[in-house]
Parts: sequence; C-alpha cells; structure tokens
Amino acid sequence: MSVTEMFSYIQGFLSAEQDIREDIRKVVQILEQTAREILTVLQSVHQPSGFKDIPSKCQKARELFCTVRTKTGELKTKFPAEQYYRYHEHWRFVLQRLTFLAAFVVYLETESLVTREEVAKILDIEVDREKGFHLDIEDYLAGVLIMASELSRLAVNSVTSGDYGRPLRISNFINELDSGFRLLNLKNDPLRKRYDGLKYDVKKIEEVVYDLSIRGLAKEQETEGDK
Amino acid sequence: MSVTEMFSYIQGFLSAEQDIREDIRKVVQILEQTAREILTVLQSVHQPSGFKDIPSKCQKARELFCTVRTKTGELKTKFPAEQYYRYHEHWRFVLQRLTFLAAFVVYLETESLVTREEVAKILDIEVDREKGFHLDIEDYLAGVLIMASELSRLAVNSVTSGDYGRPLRISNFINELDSGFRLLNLKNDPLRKRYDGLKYDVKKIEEVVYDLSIRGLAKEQETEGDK
Amino acid sequence: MSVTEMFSYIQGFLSAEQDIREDIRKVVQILEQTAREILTVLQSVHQPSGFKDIPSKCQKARELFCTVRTKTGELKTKFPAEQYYRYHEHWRFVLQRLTFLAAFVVYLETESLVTREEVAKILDIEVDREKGFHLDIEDYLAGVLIMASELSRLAVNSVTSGDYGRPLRISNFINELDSGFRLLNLKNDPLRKRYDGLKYDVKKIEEVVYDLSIRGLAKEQETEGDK
Amino acid sequence: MSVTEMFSYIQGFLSAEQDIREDIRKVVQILEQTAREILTVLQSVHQPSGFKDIPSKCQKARELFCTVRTKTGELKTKFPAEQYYRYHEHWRFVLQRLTFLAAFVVYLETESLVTREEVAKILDIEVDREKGFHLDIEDYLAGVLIMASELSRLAVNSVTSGDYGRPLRISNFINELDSGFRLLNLKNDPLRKRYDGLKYDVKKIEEVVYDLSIRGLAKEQETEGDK
Amino acid sequence: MSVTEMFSYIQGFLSAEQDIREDIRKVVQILEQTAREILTVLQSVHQPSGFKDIPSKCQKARELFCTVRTKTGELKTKFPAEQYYRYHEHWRFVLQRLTFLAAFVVYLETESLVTREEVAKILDIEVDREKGFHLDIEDYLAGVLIMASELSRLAVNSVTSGDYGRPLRISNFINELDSGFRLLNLKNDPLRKRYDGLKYDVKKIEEVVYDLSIRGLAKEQETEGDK
Amino acid sequence: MSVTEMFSYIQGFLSAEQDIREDIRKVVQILEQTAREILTVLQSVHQPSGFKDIPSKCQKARELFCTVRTKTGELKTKFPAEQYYRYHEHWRFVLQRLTFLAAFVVYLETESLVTREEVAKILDIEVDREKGFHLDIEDYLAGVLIMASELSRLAVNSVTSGDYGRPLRISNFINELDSGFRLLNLKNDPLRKRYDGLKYDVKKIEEVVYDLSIRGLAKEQETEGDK
Amino acid sequence: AGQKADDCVNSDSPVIGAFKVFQRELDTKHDKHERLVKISRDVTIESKRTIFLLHRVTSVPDFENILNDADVKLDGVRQKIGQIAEELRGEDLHQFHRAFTPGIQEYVEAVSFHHFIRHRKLISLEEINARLVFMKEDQTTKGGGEDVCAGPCVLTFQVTPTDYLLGVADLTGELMRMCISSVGNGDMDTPFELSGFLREIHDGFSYIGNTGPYEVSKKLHTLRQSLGKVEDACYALRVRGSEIPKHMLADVFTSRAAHLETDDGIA
Amino acid sequence: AGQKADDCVNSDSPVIGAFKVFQRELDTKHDKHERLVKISRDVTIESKRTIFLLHRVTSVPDFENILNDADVKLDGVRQKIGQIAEELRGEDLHQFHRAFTPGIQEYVEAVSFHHFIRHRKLISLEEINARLVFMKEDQTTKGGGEDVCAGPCVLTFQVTPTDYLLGVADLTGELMRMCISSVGNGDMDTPFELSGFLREIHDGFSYIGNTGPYEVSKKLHTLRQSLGKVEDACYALRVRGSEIPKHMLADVFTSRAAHLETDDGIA
Ligand SMILES: [Mn+2]
Ligand SMILES: [Mn+2]
Repeated sequence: MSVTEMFSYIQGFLSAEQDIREDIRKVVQILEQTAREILTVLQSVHQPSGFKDIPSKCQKARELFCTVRTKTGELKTKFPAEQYYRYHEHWRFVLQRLTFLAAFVVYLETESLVTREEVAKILDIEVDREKGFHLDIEDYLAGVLIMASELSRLAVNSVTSGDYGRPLRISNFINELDSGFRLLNLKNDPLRKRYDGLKYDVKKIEEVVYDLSIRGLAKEQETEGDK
Repeated sequence: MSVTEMFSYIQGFLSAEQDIREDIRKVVQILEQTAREILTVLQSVHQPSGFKDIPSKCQKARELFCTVRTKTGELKTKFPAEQYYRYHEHWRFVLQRLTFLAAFVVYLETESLVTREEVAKILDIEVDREKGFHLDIEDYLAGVLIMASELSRLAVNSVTSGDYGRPLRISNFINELDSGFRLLNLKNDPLRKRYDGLKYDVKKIEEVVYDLSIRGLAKEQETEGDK
Repeated sequence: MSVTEMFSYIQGFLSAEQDIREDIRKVVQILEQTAREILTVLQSVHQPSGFKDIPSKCQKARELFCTVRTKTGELKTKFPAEQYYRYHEHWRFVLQRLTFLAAFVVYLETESLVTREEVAKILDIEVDREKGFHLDIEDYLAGVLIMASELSRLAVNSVTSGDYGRPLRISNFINELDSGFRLLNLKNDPLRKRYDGLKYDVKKIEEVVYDLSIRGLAKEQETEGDK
Repeated sequence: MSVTEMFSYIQGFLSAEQDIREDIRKVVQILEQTAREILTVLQSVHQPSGFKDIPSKCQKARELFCTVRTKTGELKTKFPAEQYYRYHEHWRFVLQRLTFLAAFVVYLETESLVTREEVAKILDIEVDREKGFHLDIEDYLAGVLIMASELSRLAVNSVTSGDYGRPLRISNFINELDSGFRLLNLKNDPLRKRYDGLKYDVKKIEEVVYDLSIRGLAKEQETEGDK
Repeated sequence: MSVTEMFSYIQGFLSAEQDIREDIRKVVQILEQTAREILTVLQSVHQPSGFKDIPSKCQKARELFCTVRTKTGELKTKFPAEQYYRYHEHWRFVLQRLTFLAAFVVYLETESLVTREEVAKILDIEVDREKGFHLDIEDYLAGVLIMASELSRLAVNSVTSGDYGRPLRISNFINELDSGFRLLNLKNDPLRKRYDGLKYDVKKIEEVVYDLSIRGLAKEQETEGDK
Repeated sequence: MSVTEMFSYIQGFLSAEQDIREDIRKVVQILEQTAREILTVLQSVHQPSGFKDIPSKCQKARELFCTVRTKTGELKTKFPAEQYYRYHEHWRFVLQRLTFLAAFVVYLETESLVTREEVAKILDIEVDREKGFHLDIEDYLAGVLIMASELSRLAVNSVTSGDYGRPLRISNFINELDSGFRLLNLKNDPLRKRYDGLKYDVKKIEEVVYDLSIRGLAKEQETEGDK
Repeated sequence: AGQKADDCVNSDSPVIGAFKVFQRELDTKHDKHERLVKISRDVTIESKRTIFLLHRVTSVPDFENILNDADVKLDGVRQKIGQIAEELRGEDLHQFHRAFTPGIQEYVEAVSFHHFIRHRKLISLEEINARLVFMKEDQTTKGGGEDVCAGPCVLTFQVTPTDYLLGVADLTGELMRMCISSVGNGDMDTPFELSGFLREIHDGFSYIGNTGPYEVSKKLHTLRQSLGKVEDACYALRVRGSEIPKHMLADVFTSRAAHLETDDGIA
Repeated sequence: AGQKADDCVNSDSPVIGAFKVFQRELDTKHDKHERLVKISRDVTIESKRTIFLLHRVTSVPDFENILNDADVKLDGVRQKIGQIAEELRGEDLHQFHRAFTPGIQEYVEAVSFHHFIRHRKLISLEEINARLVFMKEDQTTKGGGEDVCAGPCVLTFQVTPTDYLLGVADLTGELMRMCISSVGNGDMDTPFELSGFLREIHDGFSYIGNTGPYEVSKKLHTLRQSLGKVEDACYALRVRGSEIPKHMLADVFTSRAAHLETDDGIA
C-alpha cells in the first residue's frame, strides 16, 4: 500500500466520523430547543399568578416531553451503541438540562425526588449502560443539583406570592438532598463544583424560613395549611 | 427507596468507576516509563557517534517493546471493552508517543512509513475497534507527525555527523508524508495544529538540502552513495 | 559520575517521593470520608428537631473521632517526620475540616473556643512541630473560621427553632473572635481571604440580633434565660 | 564617552528603580499595620458598650494618625515627586483604607462628609498633584464608599444598642452621598462596582428606618433626642 | 406586542441566519477541499523534478479552478447579496487561500504579480462590492503575502534543483512587493501580522542570493540566462 | 462646598484624563506614519543600487525628522509634564522605532553609535527626565538593538552588492555593542529578549566575515578600501 | 511628506502602481472606520449619561422633567446615529458593523430604559428603528441637482436584531439598579413592577437560549443574577410589609403609623 | 502603637489571650519567612550577575580572570546561603522552602555554569552540597558555653534534587546563549562541545520526563528549543567548514586563508 493509498483509506474513516457527529449535533439541537420550551412553561411558576395552576403547567411540560422522547429515540440510531462515550460530550449538557426539567416537574407534582429510573422513563432511555443509550449517573446528579438551585429561587418567589408554607417544605427537601450528596465521594470536578453550590441554596432557603419564622408567618401557615 | 438509600446505591457506581480509573492510571504510568526508556535509546542516533550502530539501537528498542506489549495486554483487562472512549483520555497521550517510537524505529530500519497495522502489531493491540482495544486513527496520525518533527532534527544532525545523503532521503520521505496529509479533511483541532507544524519541518529539511546542494555536498554524496 | 548516572540517581529520589505521596493520599481519603460522616451528624443541629439533643449528637461525633485518631496515627508513619511541610498540602485541607468539626463540637458543648491543644488532643496529634505530626497554626485558624461561618447559619436557624437567646450569645462569641483575628498580622493569602469572609458572618449575626432586638424578642429571652 | 562607559552609566539607572520600589514597599507595609490598629479602635463603636465613648475612640484614632503622618512623610522622600503615577499601585490600596478611616472618624465626630482637603491634612499629603505627594481623586472616592458600607452596619447596630435616632441621621447622610455619586459619570470599572454597592447600603439603611417607623420608634427618639 | 411576542419575532431572525450560515459552511468546505487539491498540484514545483514541467502543472491547476468557479457561483446564491460582510468570516480564509493559489499560478507562468482583477476573474467573482460577491482587498493582499512566503521556499528549492537564476529574480520581485506594502497604512491586525512575516521572507531570499553571489554562482547564471 | 458641588468638581477631573489620552493617540499616529516614511527611505540601502548614494538617503531621512520634531513638540503639550509615566505606553513603541531610525542614519553617516543625547537632539526631546519630555533609557536601548538587527541584514546585502569591506566594519561595531550590553545586568523581560536576539545578529555577521575570509575577499577589500 | 518617500520607490513598476491604488482604497476604508468608531464612542458616552440621568427618577419627586431632559439627550444621540447612517450610505452596513455596534447597543439600552420608565413596556425593534429615520432637506453635497432623490431625501438606520438583544440584555442591569434604588427610596410599587418585567425578559432570553449569538449567551448569567437580586428585593418588601397590620394593632403608636401609611410612602 | 489598640480589646477574654499567643507565633514565622525571601532575592541577583559575568568568557582572551572573579562572587553567594542555613537551624526546611527556592535555583544555575566552563562537566548535587558546609567558630550567640556543639559548629545546607533539576534546566538556556556567542566570536570548538553536553542533559531530562515535579516538565519545551538552536549552530559550522578545503585550493588567495587556518580561529 503506497502512502497515498494509505491516506485515502484513512480519509474514509475520518469522513464517517464527521458525518456521525454532524447527525448527532442536529438531533441534539432540536432536543435543546424542546428543553428550552419546557423551561419556558415551567418558569412561569415563579410569577405571582403562576402558583395557582401548577398542575396544568406540569401537564403541558409532560406533553412536550413526548417530543423529547421522539428525539432521544432518533439520537440512539445515529451512532454505534458501544461508542456512547466517544460522543458523550455532544449530549451531556442537554441530558442534564432535561433531567433538571423532569426532576422539577416531578417535584412540583409530588414534592419528591425523581429517581434515575423515572427520568430515564420520561426521556425514554435506559438506566443501565448495557441495555442501550442510557442516562449517565453523573449527568443525573448534575440535573438534580440544577433543580436544587431552581427550588431556592422558588422558595423566595413563593413568599412574594404569599405562599408561606412552601419554603418550609422546600427547606426540608433540600436538607434531605444535601444529606444524600454528603454520602457521595465526589471527585469529578464539574459535579463537585455544582455540589458546592448546593450549600448556598441550603443557606438561602434557611434564611427565607428564618424571615417567615421571626415574623410569625411560618407558624400561622402551618396551623392554617396542615397539608 | 429513600433518598439515603438512593444515594448509597449511587455511591456504589461512583466508587467502581474511580477504581477503574485508578487501575488504568497505574498501567499507563508504566507504559510512559517504558516509552521514555525507548526514547532514550533512540535519541542517541542524534549524536555524532550514534549514526554508526543504528541497527543495534533499533534492536534494543524492539526489545523494550516487549514490555510495552505486556502492559497493553494488562491495560485491556482493566475496563469493560465497550467503554474504550470513556477512558480514552487516559491512554491517548502514551499511545501517540508509542506510535511515534514505533514509527521512528521502522523508519530507521527501512526508511519507510509504518502502517497502522504494523504499529498495532508492535503494541499488540487491534486496528479495528470491533476486535478490541485498538489504536485510534487520530492517535496513529498524531504519532506519525511527532516522528516527522524528529526527522527534521535528524536531518540537521546527520549533516553535523558528516552524513550528507540522509537529509535528501528524509526530504523525499517528508514530502510524501505531506502530500498524504493533504488528502485528509482534518477538522479535529489538536491534530490539525500538529499538522500545521509539519510545514515547518518540510521547510527546515529543504533548507538543509539547499545548504548541502549549494556547496556541492549533496551531489558528491549521491555519486558516492547511490544507495 | 556521568551525566546519565547523575540523572538516574536523581530519578531515584523522585520515585521514592511519588510513592510516599501515593500512600499519604490513600489515608487522607479515608480521613475525608470520616470527616463527612461527622459533618452529617452535626448538620442536624440546624433542624428544628435537632436543637433538643445536641449533647447526644456531640457524643456521636466524638465517637467518630476515634476513627480519625486511628487514621492520623497511620498518616504519621507514611513519611519522614521532619518533612511535614514537604507534604503539607496533602492533609492541609482535611485537617482544617477536622479542626472545624472539633471546634464545632466543643462550641456546642461549652459555647467556648476550642484551643489548639484541645484540637490536637481530639485528633491525637501534636501542637509543637518538634514533637511530631502537628496541627499547623494556620490550619487551626482556618478551621476556626469555617466554624464561624457555621455559627452564623446556626444563629439563623436557632431563631427558626424558637431559641432567641442563642443568637446574642453567638454574636458576642463571634465579635470576640473577630477582635482576636484583628490582632493577627495575616499575610498568608488563603487564610486572609477566609478571614475577610468573617466580616460577612459578623454582619449576618448582627442583623439577626437586630431583628430580635427591634421586635423585643431578645430582651424577653434575656430575662427568661439568664443561663 | 566610550560604549563601555555609556553602558555602565545606564546600568546605574536600572538598579536605582528597583531600589526605589523596595523602599516604597517597606513604608507601605507599616502604613497598613497602623491602618489595622486604627480600625480596631473604631470597630468597637459597633458594640453596645461602644456607643458611649465615641469621642474618646475618635481621639485615640486621631493619635494613631500621627504615626500615619510620619510614614507618609517618609514615603514622599522615597521617589522623585514627579513619578507619582509610576509607583501608584504600591500605595493605592492603603491610601483608600486610610481615607476610609479618616472619613469614619470625621463622621463619628461631626456627622458630616470629610472633604478631600481634610483627608489630605489628616494624612499630611497634598490635594493638588502639582504640590507634591497627593491623594488621587479616585482613591478618595473609593475610601468614602468603604465608609458608606461601614455606616450601614452602624445603623443596624445602633438599633440593637437602643439608639433609634442615629439610623435616620445616617439615612439622610447616605442619601446625600448617593445623590452626589449620581452626578458622576463613572466609567472606571473598580470604582463603578464599589458605587453599585452603595445602593445596597442605602437599601439596608432604609429597611432599618422602615422597621423603626412602623413601630413608631423613629419619631419617639426624634422628640427625645434632638441632639 | 407583548414581550413574549417580541422575543418570538426575534427568534425568527436568528433561526433564518443560522440556516444561511449552515448553507454557506457546506459550500465553503468543498472550496477548501478543491483548494487543497490545487495546492497538491502546485507543491510539486518544489521538487527537483518539478521544475521541468511547470507549465503543465499550471495547466492542471487552472483546470481545477473550474470547480472553484462552480462553487463560488453557488456560494453567491446562499445569502442576500448586500450582507456580504455579515458572513465574511466564513469564506475569508478560503478566499485568501484561493488568491494565493491563483497568484502562485500566475507568478509561475509570467513571473509577475497577479492583479486583483485577474484573481477575481479566475474565481469568477467581482472586484467591486457594488457589483456582487467580490474579493475584499485585504483578502487579496493576504493571499499575495502567503505567496511571498511560498516564493522564499521556491528560491531555496530552485537552488537545490540547480536553477541559480530564479532566486535573484524572486528577490527583485519580493523587494518590489515589500516596497508596495510599505506604502500601505495597515491597521488591521491579522494583515499587519502577515506583513510582518514578509520581512523574514525578504531576509531569507537575500541570504540565498548572498550564498550564490559569494560563490560566484549568481553572475554565472546572469550571463547565461539573460531571460 | 456642598456635596453636589464637590462631586461636580470631581467629575471634571475624570473627563480630563480621557481627553488627554485621545489627544496623545492622535499625535502618536502621525509619528508612526512619518517613521514608516523614513524607513522606506533608508530601506533602499539594502539594494544593489542603493549603496551608491547613502549620503543623499541620510539627507532625505534627516529632512523627514523635521516633521518628527514638530510632532514630538506637539506631543509634549498634550499632557502635564510630570505625568510622563502615566501615559508612557502610548508613545513607547514609536519612540523605540524613531531611535532605531536615528541610530541607523547616524551609523550610515559616521559608522558610530548614536548617543542618547544625539537621539534626543534629533527628536528634539530631553535626556534628563527632570528637564521635560525625555527618552527613557530602556526605549533608547531597544532602538539600538533594532538597528543591530538591521545591520546584520546590511552585512549580507553589502556582499551581494560587491562591497566586501563593510561586513568587517559592521562586525567590529556590533561586537563592541555586544560587549557594551554584556555590562548590563538586564532584568527587564522585553529588553532581555531583544538582547538575546543580538547574539544571532553577531553570529550572522561573523558567518559573512568567515565566508569572505576563506575566500580571501575580506583582506582584498581592506587594502583597497582603507576608507 | 509622502512625496519624499515616494522618490525612493520605482514608480514605473506596475506593482508600485497597483499598491498606490490599494493605498487609496484601504485609507478610504480605514478613515471611514475611524470616523464611525468616533461617532460610536460619542453615542456610547451620551447614552451612558442619559442612563445616569434616568436613574435620578428614583430620587426626585417630579420625574417628568428628567424624562424630558433625557429625551433631549436622546435626540442628540439620534442625530449622531444619523451621521452613522450618512457614512453608511451606499455601503454594506455589515462591513463597518464592528465599528459602531458598541454605540448602538448602548443607545438601545438607553432608549429602552427611557421607554420603560415612561410606558412600563419593552420598546420593540420596530419602534426603535422608526425613530431612526432621517430627513436630509437639501442634497447639495453630492451632485448639482436632485439627482439622488427627488425632494427631501430619507435616510434610515436599521438596528440589527442582535444589537437590539444585546442592548436589552444590558437594560436588565440598569433595571436591577433602579429596583435597588427604589427600595432605598421607600418606593414599594416599582420593585414589583420591575420584577415582573425583568422576569418576562429573562424568560424571553431563556427561550432564545444559545441559538442567539455568542455574546447574548455570555450575558445570560448576569441577567439571571440581576433577576435574582430583584426577586430578593421584592421578597424582602413582602416580608417586611407583612408586619404592618399586626404590629400596628399591637403598638402603642398606632395613630402615627397609620398616618405614615396614608402617606403612601415611608420616611 | 500596638498598646493603644489593645486598650479597646477586652484583655480578660481567654479568646483574646489565645490570639495574643497566636500573634507571636505567626509574627515569628512571617518574619523568618520575610528574612528568607530577602536573602533569597540577594542570592538571585548575585547569581544572575555571576552568570552575566561568565558570559564574558566568550569575548575575552584570558578567561581565567573571569572565572576567578566569578568564584569570588559565588563565595559571596554561598555566604548568603550560609545565612539561610542559619535561619533554618532547627526548623523544617520544607516549611520555608518556597521562600528561598528561587534563589537556590539561580545559584545552582550559576555554579553549574561556572563548573561547566572550568571543567566541561555537569556539577553533581553532591559537589554543590559539599560547598555548602559552613563553620561557625564561636557559638556565643546562644547560651553561654559550648552547649550546642563542642568546638566549631558545622552547619550544612542541602539543595533538594528538584531545585538542582530546575537550576540545571535553566543552565541549558545559558549554555545555548554561550553557544551562539561562541559562533559569533569565531570559536569553532565550543559549540560542538556544548551541543554534546546539552544533548546529554536533554536526554537526561527526557528520561525523567513527567515523573518529576510539574515545574520541571514545564521547562522541557524551552530546553528542547535551546538544544535545537545549538544543533542548528553546529550544523551551520559543519556546513561552512565543508567549504574550506575546496575553496582554498580553488582560490587565488590560498596562502592568506591558510595563514588564517593555522591561527586556529577566524577574523
Ligand atoms: Mn449599562
Ligand atoms: Mn538564566
């Protein structure tokens, strides 16, 4: 084989890979678009009027997750299954965003932590790597941490909207989450950094609860609500 | 499953991965050490005295490649085969170095370009991803480019050692290599950058040939040598 | 001695050092794990229910410090005693965390500042460098500053839990600490930065005391409590 | 002059500058030490007990400014007067701190804004660049902004100490300051950032005044105090 | 129009632009591929054997320029004509390369500087912005500078090939070019940088002429050649 | 003075500085333009034909220095004299270029090193900082080093033009310069780097002298020329 | 001066001849660029000053005056933009875009700030562009007669959607500052209004996300921080406000507090 | 001055008491650190000056004088290092290592440069340390009698392998400069000697590779560049040298050239 033949042969390999990346990029772009639409729907819960119809917002978001599922379905077909980690960087970011959105919907609906299994089901992907296109565990955790930060914002805005009970419930939830993370031996740098941010969310929410408490607003609600 | 249970379960995954990375790092470290030893052996060809016994140096280098093969053998066992690209970054650098060293040995022996198959054989790894731990094509190309730069140094030093024929042969070889690379549609950033460096090697070697030529030293050799 | 021999000789030094670092890293990892467990125990004092059984929490934490002592014992044997500062960076961070935890336990028990001697005893290490593996003064101070920040959080949360006396006592304690620190001629950058953070803790606690004071809640308590 | 002489002569210049920088650094270090001592004296006004003897504290601070003046006197002699801006970075920070301290003393004494002339006099330096070592206008403004932040803290603590009149007076003062700064078209980045901080100081003080107002505490004092 | 409508409206603009960019990118990629092929054809003039049939190489290159013209034709249709500079960055680089190649062909054919009009004709684009897709003057100049660097290489290699007259002719040509560039008031950073590189080309060629001159090889040719 | 007046007054200062920088930039731009014109005049000495009328070229260059003097005269009036170093970066580069050009003219005229006093006179500025707008010593040295590099080029081209005596004289001159620089304990980074370049100029000129020597061309000239 | 330098250059050479042409073309372009940069700087400075001026509305009683003053200032800025349009006549706007984009963005920031204060709405791209139409009464500068356009000549300037977005993104920083100042001045309504408005802009930007140009994405973080500060401020107002009724009743100084309340403002 | 400040602090407080102790400990440490930084700076400056001085060997005929002068300078530097050793007596060397490592590295660079010029060999770590043994005749500073050590007290300073490596890595830069200067001065032998020596050091460093500390790896690139420059210089000398015999014969001025050759140097 001459040098020229060798290089022509090599060119074939390189082109194939570039095509795959191009394909992946296109699907991911649509996923990002849909994720942004879901976000727009959910962000309205921060508005004073938004607190009333949380269920209908969750409903809308869940509908948009259908589009997501179609697209994750396409994504799987774009590259050889065993090369997940070769192209991981392409969808890593959007999967974290989608996990955050799924977790947020689930929290708004049931005030509980979405499991990895549930997220996988919402996105119609796998939990186990062996079974196919899956949700990497670190991406799941990153998504959960993004939600924690959104919840600290929700605690603030629910007070503004006159809902004095929610912050306390968020505070308990976030504290539990924090304990959970403390069990992990995180080394991975970006995840670790995100986790360090959780401390600020915890503190912020505690201060909201404090503000309510010192003015006797927390108790008042408790007796009223008793959810 | 409580939040705590969930996180304990997750911790298991994270620990397993960290252990794998630790194992890989250890083997790679030894590979790097051996690569450095091979380099030390081969670098002596740049010394005035070194030109005499190139064959014996290549011989020594080939012996050291045995250690390499033992270690690449171990490396393969350290992680699930289908997760090659998950851990790629760990061995990418050393595989490029080893490719360079194998290519350099082959060049010194036969003045021809090592093929990917040959490198794979020398390192006892695969060419096709499907067959197991393989030599990624971009890593092969990067290794070849490192050699090109070493050859431009060799052209200079062979003149210093009084060998006026070698530079011309290196010049032809490098030109062929350059044509080969021009066939490729490189997008990958680090590889592209390395390839841009090849231009300087080409120019440098041309200037050596020029210096010999203007002083009538190139021709002189040609008639003598006629290899 | 030839240049080559000289470099081989030096390579020996370097390898030995790398082995030591590897050993240290392993022990430190376990210390970090234990520190995280102690933290989990102590974190619960921030919760409304947590205020009741502070003594039992301190008890649990003190038990976990036994594991710490075993590991600091191991750590000492991993490197030549007189090279403490050569490897200081490895354990610096975890010693600061452990100092914080020890200081927090002691504060919760007695509302007083732990001395360096006490911390050293809890960790079973020395105070004086000459006597062996010791607690560097700057690490002790850093640990104390971490606790200050935890106390500002405690001030907030004790109000939520209805304990209106504690913030004032914390405020006095922190002010005393602040005066202490101002006596120091800090040059060292990271400690200086941490100390700059103390200002925010002081301010936060002053605002809590203010909130109680303007609502007449502080005085009320004072007469009641008189601890 | 021979080439050699010329170059020896030049060498002199180069060494001289380095010596100057070293000398400046030494004096500035002592200035920083003294600034910290003055701060410690003034900090105590934030404590309940501290409100009583503000005059004596200001007195003590003014005595410490004697040391400052001795040192600024030395500083001037360390470099050619017309090269102020060549070495500006060395003393910029400490001059801002000293301006803050001087402004704070003057405020505590007379509840008015120190002028640049007064600061210059307290530090025994000039206002006009032409006349010698002077107080750069941006450094003066930075110092004033540091004081504003200290005053917002004082407003909070004076309530805790039962002085309900001071916050209102501080509020008026800070509002005037804010109006002043609004007249400036700040472009300079660090100063603009500091000025943005002033808005938060204004806001904090306003909240204190509000808290006093709704409880009728502000008025009460007014009639009583009329200082 | 509500804020939401406004953002949807703007989103329309953004999407349209992205589509255009995608289209442009594809055509440019093929242009780059063709440019690389032309380069490969012309590169062979640097080789000893290559000097003989320069005309046939130029011929081949000119044939490949047909493909270029087809693609520049397509490129023009991909975006609104008056927005040339909005998307300029996409084709800037490849137009400079193509200018270089056209200039090199023309130099090899006639040893004269290609005019902007000629390049435009070879690429089937315009010279005047008003008339349509045109060759920006700075891109033309950049292409000329790339050729200058190629000519310095050619000077070196023509000596190797035994052509002692060409370097002198190149030297005169490059000097004229250098004088031309010195007339320009370059402000634009990248072009300025390229022009700074011209100094090295001038110097290199001067050294080649010097080498020939001191060995009496330059004159010898002159009398022979007299082109 | 009211707070408002004070701040209006301050605003004046801030605007003034920006205006000064704008003014300086404009004058410097013209200086750069003129420097380029002088360079064009002097560059022609490198061409075979250029050697004949060096005096007339120097004459032309000296005439252009009149424009320079007019502009340095303007420059001085644009900012307060004692703030030279505040704005130094603006004219640093062009003063180095002008020093180079002045040094080159003086060398061509008298084959001696221009003194700082002479450069100052040619540019109509001062040597002593105390007396006004001056030539900073490091800028003078940088300019001299730029000239050294131009002389190494001149040595090469004078051989091409058949002037075999000049390289030897340049060699002596540059060696003296090198000795001079060796006396300096350079710490300053950019100047040190430039000085390292001088070694290559010395080397290049030595090679030219060597080439002439082994061909006996140097001596030949000496007896002939004896200028 | 150029004359002398030219003497040393062989002017017969076609290369030199060509470069003299290039010189003219490049200089023309650079000069235009330079002029545009300068106008843009003026636009930036005056827009920034307008913003500074507008911030005073939170501290003075009669803000109508300030709005009018600001409008006069903005008219001046628009005249400058008219000069830009003049320079761009017959040119490809995008070729010189880099020269004037900072100024235009700052103008968008200023004009949208002004618009918000007056109308409590986001100004649209169309509304901005509608005010950037310039009439040139006599066209005597070029050509003798009415060759270019019959009657008064109309010149327009089109702000690009990207510049609009970037200006609006910066506007959020000013809105945040205004919010904090309002709280500082005891204004209870503006912060809530600002918070809703800022939230809408924020949601708009997150809808666009990273499909917009890179510079827009870069500003998202700051925008989010600004929104957070405004939300915190509203939260604080709400929490504080919650105390009034209870303490009113509980307090001995009920009447005075009531008096304060009717004043619709504090202190 | 400290007195006055103390007045405002409650000195009964155990916290304050403790911090006064901390203050003493920290100040002692900081002062020592500061003193070491200053000595280290002096060591750096004097070492750099020695290197500058040593570079003159390529341009003067009698380089023995320069070597002796340099040795005197280095003795001065060693005295300074003696002061460092004095400060470190009883301390953990590594605690203050950062304070004096720049000086020590520069000293290694200077002393190994000196050693190379005189012996054409790489100085070893042992040889360096052997000259860093300091005798203190009388130990009257501390204690009355001979309590610390009987007779003259020996104080040693140990350069760490890493500092040695870093100094040697910098040495290669100086060797490169020396090589270029040698060529510039017509010295035909030194460049070849330097090239061989530099290659050995280069091979040594590539043997150590990235197992050494990070700072060493960082210097590898510069080292490689220096080696390249030296190899290029040797190459140029060889290529040039190749012409002598032929042109000698071919030339009319054979005798003069021959005369030059016996001079064992050019120009
Ligand atoms: Mn703004
Ligand atoms: Mn050095």
